[in-house]
Amino acid sequence: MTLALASLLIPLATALLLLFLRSRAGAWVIIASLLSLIVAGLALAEVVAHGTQTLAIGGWDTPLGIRFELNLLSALLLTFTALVHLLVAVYAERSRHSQTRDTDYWPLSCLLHGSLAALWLSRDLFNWYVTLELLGLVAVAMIIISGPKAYGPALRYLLLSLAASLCYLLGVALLYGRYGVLDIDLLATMIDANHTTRLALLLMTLGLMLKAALWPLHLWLPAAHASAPTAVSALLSALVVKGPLFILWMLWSRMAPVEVAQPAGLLFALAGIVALLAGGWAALRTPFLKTLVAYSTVAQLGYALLALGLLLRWQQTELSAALWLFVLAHGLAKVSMFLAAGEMQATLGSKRVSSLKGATQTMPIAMFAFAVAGGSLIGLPPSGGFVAKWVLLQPLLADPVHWPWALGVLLGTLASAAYVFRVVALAFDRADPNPPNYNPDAFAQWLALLPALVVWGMALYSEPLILWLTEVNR
Amino acid sequence: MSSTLIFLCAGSVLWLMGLHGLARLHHPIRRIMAINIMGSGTFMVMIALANRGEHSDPVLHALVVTGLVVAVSATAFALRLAVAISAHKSGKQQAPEPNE
Amino acid sequence: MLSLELLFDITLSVLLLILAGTALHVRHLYTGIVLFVAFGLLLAITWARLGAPDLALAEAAIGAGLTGVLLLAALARIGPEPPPRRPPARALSAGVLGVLVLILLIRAVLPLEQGPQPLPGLVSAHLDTSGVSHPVTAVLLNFRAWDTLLELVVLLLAVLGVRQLQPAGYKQAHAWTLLRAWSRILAPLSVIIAGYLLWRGSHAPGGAFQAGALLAAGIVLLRLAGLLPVLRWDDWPMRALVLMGIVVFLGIAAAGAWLGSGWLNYPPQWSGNLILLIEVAATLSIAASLSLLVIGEREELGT
Amino acid sequence: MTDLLAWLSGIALVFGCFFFVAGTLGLLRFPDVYSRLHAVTKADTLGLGLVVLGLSLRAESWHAIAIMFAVWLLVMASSTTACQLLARYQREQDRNPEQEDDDALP
Repeated sequence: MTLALASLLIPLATALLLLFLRSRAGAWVIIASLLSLIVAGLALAEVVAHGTQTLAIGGWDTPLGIRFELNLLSALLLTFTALVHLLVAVYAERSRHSQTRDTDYWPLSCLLHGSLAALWLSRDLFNWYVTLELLGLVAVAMIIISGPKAYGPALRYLLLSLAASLCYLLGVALLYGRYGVLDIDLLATMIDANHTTRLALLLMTLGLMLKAALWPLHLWLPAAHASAPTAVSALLSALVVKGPLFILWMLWSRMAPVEVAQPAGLLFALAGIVALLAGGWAALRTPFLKTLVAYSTVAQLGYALLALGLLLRWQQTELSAALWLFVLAHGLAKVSMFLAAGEMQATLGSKRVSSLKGATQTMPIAMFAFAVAGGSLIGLPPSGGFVAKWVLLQPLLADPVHWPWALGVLLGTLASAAYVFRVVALAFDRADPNPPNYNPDAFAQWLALLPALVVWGMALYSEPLILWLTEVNR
Repeated sequence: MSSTLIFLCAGSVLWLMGLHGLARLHHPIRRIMAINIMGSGTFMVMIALANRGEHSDPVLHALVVTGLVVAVSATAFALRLAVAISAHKSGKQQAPEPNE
Repeated sequence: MLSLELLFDITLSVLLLILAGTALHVRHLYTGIVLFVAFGLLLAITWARLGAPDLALAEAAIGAGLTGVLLLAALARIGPEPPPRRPPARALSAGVLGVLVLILLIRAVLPLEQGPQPLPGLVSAHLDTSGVSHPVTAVLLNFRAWDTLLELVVLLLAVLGVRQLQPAGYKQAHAWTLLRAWSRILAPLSVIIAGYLLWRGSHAPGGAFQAGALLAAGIVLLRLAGLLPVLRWDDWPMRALVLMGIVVFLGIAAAGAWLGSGWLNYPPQWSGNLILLIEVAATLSIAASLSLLVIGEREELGT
Repeated sequence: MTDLLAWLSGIALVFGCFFFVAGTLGLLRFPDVYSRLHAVTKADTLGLGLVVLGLSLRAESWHAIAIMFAVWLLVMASSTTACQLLARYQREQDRNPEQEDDDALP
């Protein structure tokens, strides 16, 4: 547990130090996130060896105090957060086009890392509210780094995020009024399916879905993510929307009574399918590159929602593994995609998808990164996305009754293939390539490729990953 | 019928009024006020819950103190953001002219 | 029949609802903001009525006072604009949906009039070992200190967020002599009362947040009267003040984890003093952050 | 004696409330800013003064009376200041009528 706490403390302390010194040196952040990654990795190894650990903060046991729990999933997510932060930090420090030079991006990204680490570890409903507010504020603060054109989407995001937090908080208040405790495991032992519980779950779910941009409450996401600086878009898509998703998963898989969870699961799964199709369709239609990538986040979150829904519907805990594999694979792939998109957009001097004409010739590495990351999003073997999809499809294909769901996954796959190939096909049109405004920066393009390679590397470790993630559900 | 119940209901209505205002209003200041009213409704539910027993519940009071500070920070940030938006909008049309 | 108390409660809640409704939907935005401030004050009375004097203090200082200043300042710079009307059909459907949600909400809160409350008992059972004798302060700074620590980070983030905004072109109005004279009297008073609230927090309603908000109100007043120099993030003492609360808090937490007793685990014999130390640091941080939020300008904040 | 005090305090409270109501009515109904200010500050000073007087007669300790008196003094001083500032702002507005006044109460 000490290791996990260190992984949380390092970015926080770095942020404070940077703020006090008014330093904007990215090297500090890279060192800090590397340290945090190492420590989180050690924590993961410890959990694998010794099992789940809990910590009563301040020595006060629940229900009086707040409880931290370090299980496999939390440790894995801590490592994942530190890894993504590190990859993005290296890119942001090195690239000319990250739009984060000489800004407060550095302390803010450290605070984002710290807030997420706090969220992964906490098991207290109200503490989650505070971490959610932290995430919302830090995300908005990072979006507006890119200047006045981002203010509008940022304000909309902020207001919706605040309203979502208050939905969540009212749900927490109702649960506390009914059961008198805030710890999720204690609640799980007491909860029964009455009217108050149902409404509380509904309110919390709506709030979290809005924050996680799950269909149909996703409308704020494309504008906000597309208008942020490139490095920030990567962090937002890879990390920030996963925080509320984690809480949602915890609430429903650990706490909600089965007779409420089963019908809700059907709704989640349906929303997931619609998200896959609607997000994919919007990504296919949009004229702007970053908006395309942002809509693809909406679509990919549909897989997570589908996995959550089916998990609740059939009470099959293996599907948790599918959900979290999707989250990890999508996070890494999306980092790569956003970095590549941002790099190409800045070099080619246009936000439009059409400007990518012939990009395989002018910026081959960035385009390769985009395609490789896209391959994982589609689920081509042997990528992380493929592993996730495979785990999800196994129970779907086992029984002919479930084939309609598999059809939904297939349609979603086709949609994601369509929008990835839309970009790639244009990039291979070498007849009349769009000339770049600047000299392409090869090293930055390699940095954008790195996360995509990691996600394909994930497939090599798929067996332990699946094994660990299957165990996380009690 | 007790005062707890009255304030529980009033808090719910306030929360809903805030939500409705957020959905229907356009001016950023009004929307921010709507969110604050939503927050006040939530806090009212929490404080009414705290007032149920013989002694009032200090945990809920502490949670509301935390919630209030979060609310005022977010409100301040949102208002400054709204001001910046309008300043940059008017700055595009003409040179910014300090009001007042 | 209706007792006098119930009558008072009903009047209070109906007044609150009317104020909230008109504040949002009244034609002139300025009127709306004034009504909103009145709503905040009435809310403070409600909290006092519901046996939460800590919150009444916090609401009066933060909710009504600072939020009111913020709203009016924003109005002065944004200016009112006539809101476009929505078609009545949508208003109707929104109304129907609202009534539906309201019924659900009321059905959900009705059974909550009675419910298990294990925590108040636990709090009073452990109050002796917490280091303070006021239960709300004990929860905020000992039992659930982690929430409070994160909340200070929320405040810091709001300050940082405002710092990212580009300058908006705003000139402070010239202050009149009377305002200056009056703030010369008020500001020391607010410092004294803030100190008193802070000290009182260990055994009675009061504490770091109320004190910090009051202190911030004093600073804002002095600044508006032109008696204080501009508050700059660039001056290191200002940054130190803003960051101090979190640093002290985190430092104590980490020291506890390092030296044995555990994360945020105060040694019993020192807990009173440690909590006081944290509270003093937090008060100053809160006051500095809130003042920056209300009156800090980018020209003054940034480079 | 106690009876007499209770009566006196009751009368003071009633009059205090009357001034508050009258002040509020004036605030709502009077035609221009100056007379509205007049009405509302009168309510603050006299109404609150009478209420404080009435409550002081019922108070159990000198401590409570002192606190209430301090409250009255502070409110009086701040309402005087606020009234003066508002009136002055209004006068400046009256002198420069070309600045449109969106903010006036309806």
